[in-house]
Amino acid sequence: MNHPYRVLAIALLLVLVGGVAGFGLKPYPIYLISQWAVYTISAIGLNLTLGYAGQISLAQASFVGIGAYATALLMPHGVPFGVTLVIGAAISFILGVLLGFPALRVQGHYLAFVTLALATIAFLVFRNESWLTNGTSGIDKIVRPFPFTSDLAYLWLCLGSLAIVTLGTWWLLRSPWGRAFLALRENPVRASSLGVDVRMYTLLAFAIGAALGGVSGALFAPLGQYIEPAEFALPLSFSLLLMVVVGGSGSFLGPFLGAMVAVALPEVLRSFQDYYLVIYGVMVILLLVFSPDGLVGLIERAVRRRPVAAPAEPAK
Amino acid sequence: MSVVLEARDLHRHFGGVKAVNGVSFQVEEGEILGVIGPNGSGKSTLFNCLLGQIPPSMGQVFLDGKDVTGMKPIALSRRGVSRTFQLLQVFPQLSARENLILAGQEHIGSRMKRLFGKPDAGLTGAADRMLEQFKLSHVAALPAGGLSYGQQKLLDAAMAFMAGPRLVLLDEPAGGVNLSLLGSFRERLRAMNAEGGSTFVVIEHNMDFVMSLCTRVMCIAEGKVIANGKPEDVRNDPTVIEAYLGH
Amino acid sequence: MATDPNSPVLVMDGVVGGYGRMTILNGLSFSVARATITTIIGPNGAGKSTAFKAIFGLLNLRGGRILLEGKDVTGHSPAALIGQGVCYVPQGRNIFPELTVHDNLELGGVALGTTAAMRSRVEEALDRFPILRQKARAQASTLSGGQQKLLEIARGLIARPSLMLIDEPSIGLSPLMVKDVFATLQKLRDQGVSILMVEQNARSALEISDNGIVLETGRTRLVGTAKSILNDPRIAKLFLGAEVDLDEPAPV
Amino acid sequence: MMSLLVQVLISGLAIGAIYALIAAGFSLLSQGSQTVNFAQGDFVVLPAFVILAANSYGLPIWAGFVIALVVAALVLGVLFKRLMVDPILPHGAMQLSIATMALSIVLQNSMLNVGGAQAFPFPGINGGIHWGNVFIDWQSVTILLTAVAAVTALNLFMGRTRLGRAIQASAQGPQVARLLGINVTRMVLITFVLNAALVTLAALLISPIYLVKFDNGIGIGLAAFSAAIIGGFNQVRGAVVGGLLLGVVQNFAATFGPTQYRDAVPMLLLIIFILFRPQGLLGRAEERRV
Repeated sequence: MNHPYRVLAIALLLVLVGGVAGFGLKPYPIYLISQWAVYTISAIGLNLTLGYAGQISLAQASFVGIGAYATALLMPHGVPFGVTLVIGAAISFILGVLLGFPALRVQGHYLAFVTLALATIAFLVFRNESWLTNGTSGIDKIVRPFPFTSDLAYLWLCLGSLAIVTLGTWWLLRSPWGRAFLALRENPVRASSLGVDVRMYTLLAFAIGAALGGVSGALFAPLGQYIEPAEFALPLSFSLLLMVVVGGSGSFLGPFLGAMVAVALPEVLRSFQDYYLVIYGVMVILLLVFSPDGLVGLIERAVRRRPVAAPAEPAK
Repeated sequence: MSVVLEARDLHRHFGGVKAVNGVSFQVEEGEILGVIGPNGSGKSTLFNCLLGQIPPSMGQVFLDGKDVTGMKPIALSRRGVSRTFQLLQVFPQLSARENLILAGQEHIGSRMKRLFGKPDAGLTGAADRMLEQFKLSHVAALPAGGLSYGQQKLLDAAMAFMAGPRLVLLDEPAGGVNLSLLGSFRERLRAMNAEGGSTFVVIEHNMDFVMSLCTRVMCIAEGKVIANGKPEDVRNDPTVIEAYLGH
Repeated sequence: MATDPNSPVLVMDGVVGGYGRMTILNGLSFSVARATITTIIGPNGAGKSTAFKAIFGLLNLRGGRILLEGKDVTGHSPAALIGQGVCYVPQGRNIFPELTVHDNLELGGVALGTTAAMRSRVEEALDRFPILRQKARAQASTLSGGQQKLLEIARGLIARPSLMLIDEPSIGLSPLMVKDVFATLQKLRDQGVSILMVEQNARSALEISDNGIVLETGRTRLVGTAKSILNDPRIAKLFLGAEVDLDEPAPV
Repeated sequence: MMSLLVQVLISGLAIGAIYALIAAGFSLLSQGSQTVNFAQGDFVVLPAFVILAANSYGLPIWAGFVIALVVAALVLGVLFKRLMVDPILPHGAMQLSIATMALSIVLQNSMLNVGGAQAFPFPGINGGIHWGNVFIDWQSVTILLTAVAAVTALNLFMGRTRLGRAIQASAQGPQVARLLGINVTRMVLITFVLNAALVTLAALLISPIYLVKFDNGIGIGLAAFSAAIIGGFNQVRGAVVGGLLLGVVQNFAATFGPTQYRDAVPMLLLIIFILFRPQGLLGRAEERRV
């Protein structure tokens, strides 16, 4: 975080460009930009958990699902969108705290497996509890909240939400909390010797990341106006994780770029039809081989050709 | 003078190995106690028992007269105990200044204040003063991982003082620090002790460093205290020499 | 092999090396005489263990030569050195915990590639160390610390080395077990194996040694018979960090 | 009732034995080179497609199996190690795991595009015998016997041959193994090839039951991870115990419990074991280093 204001400005500029571009675009591109905004919010949440606090989670898709179902199920009962969004985020926050408890016991691959198992169970619940979720038939005709009913207006709602999330995350990461999350990732033993409450911050890292997944889900449901359980299964968790890694895990702009690649690539590779996921996967692997810090790392290295050397000690 | 730290008959066994085998001592306010002893004599295990990293098998630890035996590192940190580790433990991706802010931030204000208050928790000034004192001002904004080994070692030690601790336990502070830096480092630690009013316990292998820094030296061998007194006396103690050369 | 019994087994000639940018060995020179125990002592950070790594081809050297039986072996791989009769018993625990004692021993000969001869050598080793024979079929992790050290030594001997490098064998062992390990080393010496040892436990190591080498900051500071080093009053001070001028003759 | 129990037990053991094969390979990789392979399930499906493809060209199943073995050894063994594991592992074990998730996407979608989305039937063994009122199908028996033979062979190879011991030594202490002159790099490569052979055999055994579908790997992979962890992540014997246990429990749960939560059983076992007995049934608690 060398230039805290610069990354914020770039992120907000991206959001603004998306909003302005909406004026001249057809519904499908508008839909794609909205999708980008929604995925970015979710990836920002996962980046907080994984990239900053160093805790792997394969359950982010489940929180997107919770947010989506909360909105899809409550809005027909007259609950305003703003409230359903908060409810989805709150449920995700609480479940996120619970998800954090395994992380206090196990780390690394074991944590990956626990979160993967929980995500699988969450998917089974979405699929099987038809009395609540309507099962595999899904829920359709989800209405968009007034006055964001047109595609363009809904795009602005998504981008506006992304802008708020961006500002909030930026503030969080610059605060002592952000520093504590990094400490957690880099050296929990040393951190706790400095008085950092590793337990509390681990749970918070999961909870805040999950809550952002919930927010993203709340926006997701009215965007396509139809949801079904399979959308929130493991592939989405993998996909969100890859967005974070492709963009650059632990960098502020990473999720923005990662989600952009994930949304744009199928369109760019349209002529390759179904092979785009194969190409995407190969690209991710190549990126991990050549630039483990993702696209942001790649760009940074291109911009700053020479690393800044540490000045020598002053002459005595 | 009041007793800051007291160990009473500490034991720690690993299987059949008695790493710490009945250690008792007191540290008075303002003292710099050096702990020496050959490799494998139990110094590190003793430190870990004092600092709540591992619970002692037997015995008690008192901080300002209160029993803190087995208390977790974070709880001890809240009570003003800070430490450094034998191996370098700075946060490489944070700048030197951020490392120091991190070391102090959890000791002031509430958690919510930390989220909504100033991003630096109001510690930039204190961190910069610390950097100046440890002659690190010129590298304040650089990632700690990019500093030289000696600079990182200084930063590591400086972090231990950010919270204004009552008791500081330093585990091999001079290890790997080159000779030219050592003298000023020692003077810095002395000054921190004199001005900050904190009490030190130092494990160290570099004998010159221990002898010239500490007000008192304790030698441990095979898990027991075999000498305790003025640096010169301990250095010339035949049992200490014996311990270093083996049986 | 017709080797001159008076020629040294190993010669270190001005070896310079270290890790990354840090130089640990600053032109280290010494030699090891045939069928002797030579112990290297010195304060922490003197470069004792690094010297072993240099000999065993685990360090990139920036200068100097290493001669084994008069042949230049600088930069040879561990496998090649094992083939030329060097074995290395590093510090700490180096057994394969989930393999049996027997299988651990057998792996000592893996670099030599001959299967048939190995069985009898393992048997020989088990004969030499009855405690290992008792536990031959047990997982190596069930051995005590001292027994594990003996297993490592026995494993090293499978390749029939002429030179054994052994690093801090006494660490973590009870005094009784240390005696056992040292007695084993003496027996090996009497059978013609040259032993180069690094030991923190200087006094008891020197007591069973023929020669001693004192290292300080990556250089040889003092070489002599074990007895002369043992009786040199300056050594104690060197360990305790006092200024010692080893270039001056010892006070009488 | 009794007859049903025996049938469920036998088919559970059969499935479990296949899980054991896949889990053993998974453990070998994680032990030998810190490779936690999230694409292990897809590694099973790929050879199944190869066998089917060979079969569609008129080759018998055994010939298809041999071809699949060669392809797997090359692609899932050598190339996987050289092109992915070797360059990514230095960046961190977690980076590598994430890369295997990407590999899983690549494999699944490649198979989808080449083979299609339908489930392909795979030739199996029909018939069985009635023993009292218990019906024992040949298929389960064959699977069980073959898988047990394979695992026994693997165990003998690892424990009784010099090469096997050298592989174990390289996994338990690569530094020391190098000091003894063991070519650790080669041992690790052999581990990858062994894994390829195990998944190919598993493909042959499991495909008649689950059919061949491009996304079968997800479920198979989850079961294999669970089996490996339940048994004790780092041991081949653990994989066997974990696999058999999981197969039986899963089969009983599917028969007597709510069908739609059948897939939750391995997941619940996985969570319980990781949180309360992370070393698994047979593993030893690892010493924790501060």
